Amino acid sequence: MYSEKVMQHFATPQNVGVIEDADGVGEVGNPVCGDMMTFYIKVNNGKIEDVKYQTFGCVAAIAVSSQVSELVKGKTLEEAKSLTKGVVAEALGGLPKQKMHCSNLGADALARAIHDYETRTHGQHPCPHRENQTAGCTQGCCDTGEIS
Amino acid sequence: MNKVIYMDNNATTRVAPQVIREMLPVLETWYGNPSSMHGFGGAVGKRLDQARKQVADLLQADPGEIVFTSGGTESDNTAILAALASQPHKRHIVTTRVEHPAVLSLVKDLEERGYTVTWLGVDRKGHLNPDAVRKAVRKDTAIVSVMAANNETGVLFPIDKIAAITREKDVLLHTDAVQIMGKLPFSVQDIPVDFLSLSSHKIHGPKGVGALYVRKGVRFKPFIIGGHQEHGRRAGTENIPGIVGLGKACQLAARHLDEETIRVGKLRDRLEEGLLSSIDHSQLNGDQNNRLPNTTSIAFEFVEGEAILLLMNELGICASSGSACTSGSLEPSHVLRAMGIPFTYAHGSIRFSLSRYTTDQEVDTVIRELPPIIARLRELSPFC
Amino acid sequence: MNKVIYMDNNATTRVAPQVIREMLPVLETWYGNPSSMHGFGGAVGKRLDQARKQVADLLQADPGEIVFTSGGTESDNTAILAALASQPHKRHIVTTRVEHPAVLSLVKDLEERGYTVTWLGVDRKGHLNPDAVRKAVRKDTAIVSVMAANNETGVLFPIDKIAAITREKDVLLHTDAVQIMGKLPFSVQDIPVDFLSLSSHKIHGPKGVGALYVRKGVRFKPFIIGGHQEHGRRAGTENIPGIVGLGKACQLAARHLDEETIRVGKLRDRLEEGLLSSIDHSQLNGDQNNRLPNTTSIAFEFVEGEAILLLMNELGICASSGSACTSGSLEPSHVLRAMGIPFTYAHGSIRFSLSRYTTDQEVDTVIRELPPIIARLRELSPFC
Ligand SMILES: Cc1ncc(COP(=O)(O)O)c(C=O)c1O
Ligand SMILES: Cc1ncc(COP(=O)(O)O)c(C=O)c1O
Ligand code: FES
Ligand code: FES
Repeated sequence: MYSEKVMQHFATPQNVGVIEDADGVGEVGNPVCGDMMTFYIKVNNGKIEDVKYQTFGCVAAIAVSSQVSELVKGKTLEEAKSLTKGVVAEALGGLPKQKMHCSNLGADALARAIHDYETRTHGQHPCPHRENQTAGCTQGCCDTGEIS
Repeated sequence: MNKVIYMDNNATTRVAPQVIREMLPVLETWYGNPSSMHGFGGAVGKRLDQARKQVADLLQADPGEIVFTSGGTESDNTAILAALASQPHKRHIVTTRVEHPAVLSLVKDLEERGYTVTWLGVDRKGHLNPDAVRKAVRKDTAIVSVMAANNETGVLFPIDKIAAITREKDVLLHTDAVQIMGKLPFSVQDIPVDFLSLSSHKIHGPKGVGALYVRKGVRFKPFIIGGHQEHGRRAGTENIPGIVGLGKACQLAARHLDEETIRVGKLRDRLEEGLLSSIDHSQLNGDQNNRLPNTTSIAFEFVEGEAILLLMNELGICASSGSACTSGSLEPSHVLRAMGIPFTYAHGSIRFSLSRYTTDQEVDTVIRELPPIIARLRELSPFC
Repeated sequence: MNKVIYMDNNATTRVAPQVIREMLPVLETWYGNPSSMHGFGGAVGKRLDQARKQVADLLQADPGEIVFTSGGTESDNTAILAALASQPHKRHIVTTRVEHPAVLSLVKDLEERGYTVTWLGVDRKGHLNPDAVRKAVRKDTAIVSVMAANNETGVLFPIDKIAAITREKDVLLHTDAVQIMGKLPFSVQDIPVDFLSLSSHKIHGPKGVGALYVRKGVRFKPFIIGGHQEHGRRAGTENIPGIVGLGKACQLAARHLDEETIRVGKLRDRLEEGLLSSIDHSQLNGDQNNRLPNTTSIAFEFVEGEAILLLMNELGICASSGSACTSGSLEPSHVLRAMGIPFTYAHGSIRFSLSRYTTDQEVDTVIRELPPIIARLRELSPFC
């Protein structure tokens, strides 16, 4: 059912854990299946210097979090922001159809961690969905906690 | 694949060697059609009769009350649809929220097609209160369908009490007895159900065959329509090797019942105690008493069932989360949800289901191997 | 029982030894449930995929278009009911008077339940005129169900022409291809049917398993409802040994097709000529051309089929009168009646159906033994 790459990440997940003094923390829960994922990032010079995560989820979710952590470690925030679920799934050698949503979990949790970092450092972060920095998010993502 | 420790016997079982031995002659040599006029077909008909008697004997039924089907699902579908077709003016169904999909999905479909359904719930221990059946039954109730034992938790339902109620109220009663067969005795003389479903591959028989008990005198309408097989109650050339295998499996089930119930029950208890005592934040799903002797469903908090299964799989240990046919779907088991198990527990639930082939050593291995698996996964978990 | 001369292959066939060889590992060792999460179940899933491909290959279909069932009857029921369920506003069915009971009885039942049916007849040679289909199809026709080859006479129906008509009129077409499979080529690429039924035990596979081809894009509704097996199109734990056997049988059928069609066809012709030439007042039922290579239905005037069968049976010769599943009933075959065969002939009709296991010697024996049997019975007959 799962690709070799998925099984490899699942068997030996990379970068597991918590960063106590993280610069950004992002948590997502999956309403479909009830699974949870938390990402921690340490940022230095606009780059993700360190990344860790915890996952309460299926095999795909565990592999996705491990894969995401590998993909973004050492990357700039801009590079990390462009990470999509498609890229994650592809890096994993594909995911079963009914598990594609699990790859959202990884990209979303990371996006939230970056969002958290930006909110902390700039107060008002440069949201792509805002007309200007005083208007609300047109997507409603910050207000509802959903990042699309 | 290395040696397998198979603890997924509620999903399907190993076919008993004696069963295969019985099937081979009808596969290899006696391939005739029992409906044929010639003696070569007739010889096959005798084997069909014998299997019917073997199935009937396990239930203390009359051979004429046994209809062979393609499995538990077809039996379930047939019973419910027959009850509806033979009483077209009655459009109310009573069933539970924890039935197998073979009943659950069918009844949901019927609900969409305009039938009224009363869905009975269970309590935190998985028990069904028979009084709920009494309250639910109406003048226009066509059938009450309640399983004898739940496939995920092993919890038993009070079919005897429910049968007394449906008798009194003159309503048809179907029981999905797929999981109780071969694990605990069930006699249709003691418990007057009108329909009873069983499945061969759950009792060390081959897959793709089952039976439906239809009490004598109960009106019936066939589900699969065509030729006159099964006395006009189920069309299609009979699955002779499967039926012969099922017959033998029933005979063996009756023989092994006492001895295995006790031995398997002890093994299951040892497994359960071993795991619950060595793994923190674990709990039993469902009542500890009043359940099948071979089944235990244990919830490991903070971890996810699929991940546990795959790590166990690497050690050759086979078990399941939820029922086999819903695994692959994302939602936690409808049975555990109906019991009100919180989701952090429901997600990490594993069902171990043993059989007469399970050994002491296998239980030892699982007790030894599971704690480090859970610990490893908990390291990943944001809840810990 | 002594040596059997089996000429009843349209009723059921000998299971090929290669098929049994393929089934044994999944009976004995690989008993897992393909829906399970563990690798032990997954290994079984691979065999299921392989069998699906083997069946698809025989039809030149895509594996995703194959749904496994419990046999030809279930496939027939499923196709027709799926077409009706997915087009609830269309309440007209077109079929023939000479279908197998798996279609005939179902459609009669549907007629009683309020559907309108156009019953197409055949001519004296058993032929169906495709123009009759064109005339019968209406705006509210949900499905046309026409068999590819008749089980009693072997006569072929012009499915290619009918498919052209149903395509043009945008009506669903089902064909019961149970008898044509393995005897003549049939490609769903050449003949665009929407549903096609086949049965394992007619092509040297095991009993109790079959398949339904459902063309990609055709709307479908499952007949047996429950778990998610068969991509949600047929619930119930899969009959793995049966399916694996059917897969192998399809592979062998494709391999043997050319060679056996010719050899078996010649044997059949020799048998037919031998009997017709040595027995007075005998005639062929159905067209001599345009039929299956293995089947001959011969009417012996003034005698009764059952009596012939029983005397043949004493010599170990197996054949049939009518179809297997209507034997035991007293009426002469509905197929021969629909063809307008006079009753003195219809009653004395015997179907010989050969297979790739039929030998020259067996044909010789039947040619030698049958004339005295007929003579003996005619001595008793008031008509002679
Ligand atoms: C309680 C129960 N009912 C019905 C079924 C369906 O039986 P089958 O798989 O033979 O269709 C099962 C098992 O799958 C079951 O556990
Ligand atoms: C033409 C035809 N259709 C359907 C069937 C039914 O198939 P099964 O016996 O596998 O249900 C048969 C044989 O019995 C047949 O000859
Ligand atoms: S199923 Fe929930 S994260 Fe994969
Ligand atoms: S992403 Fe932050 S406001 Fe829209």
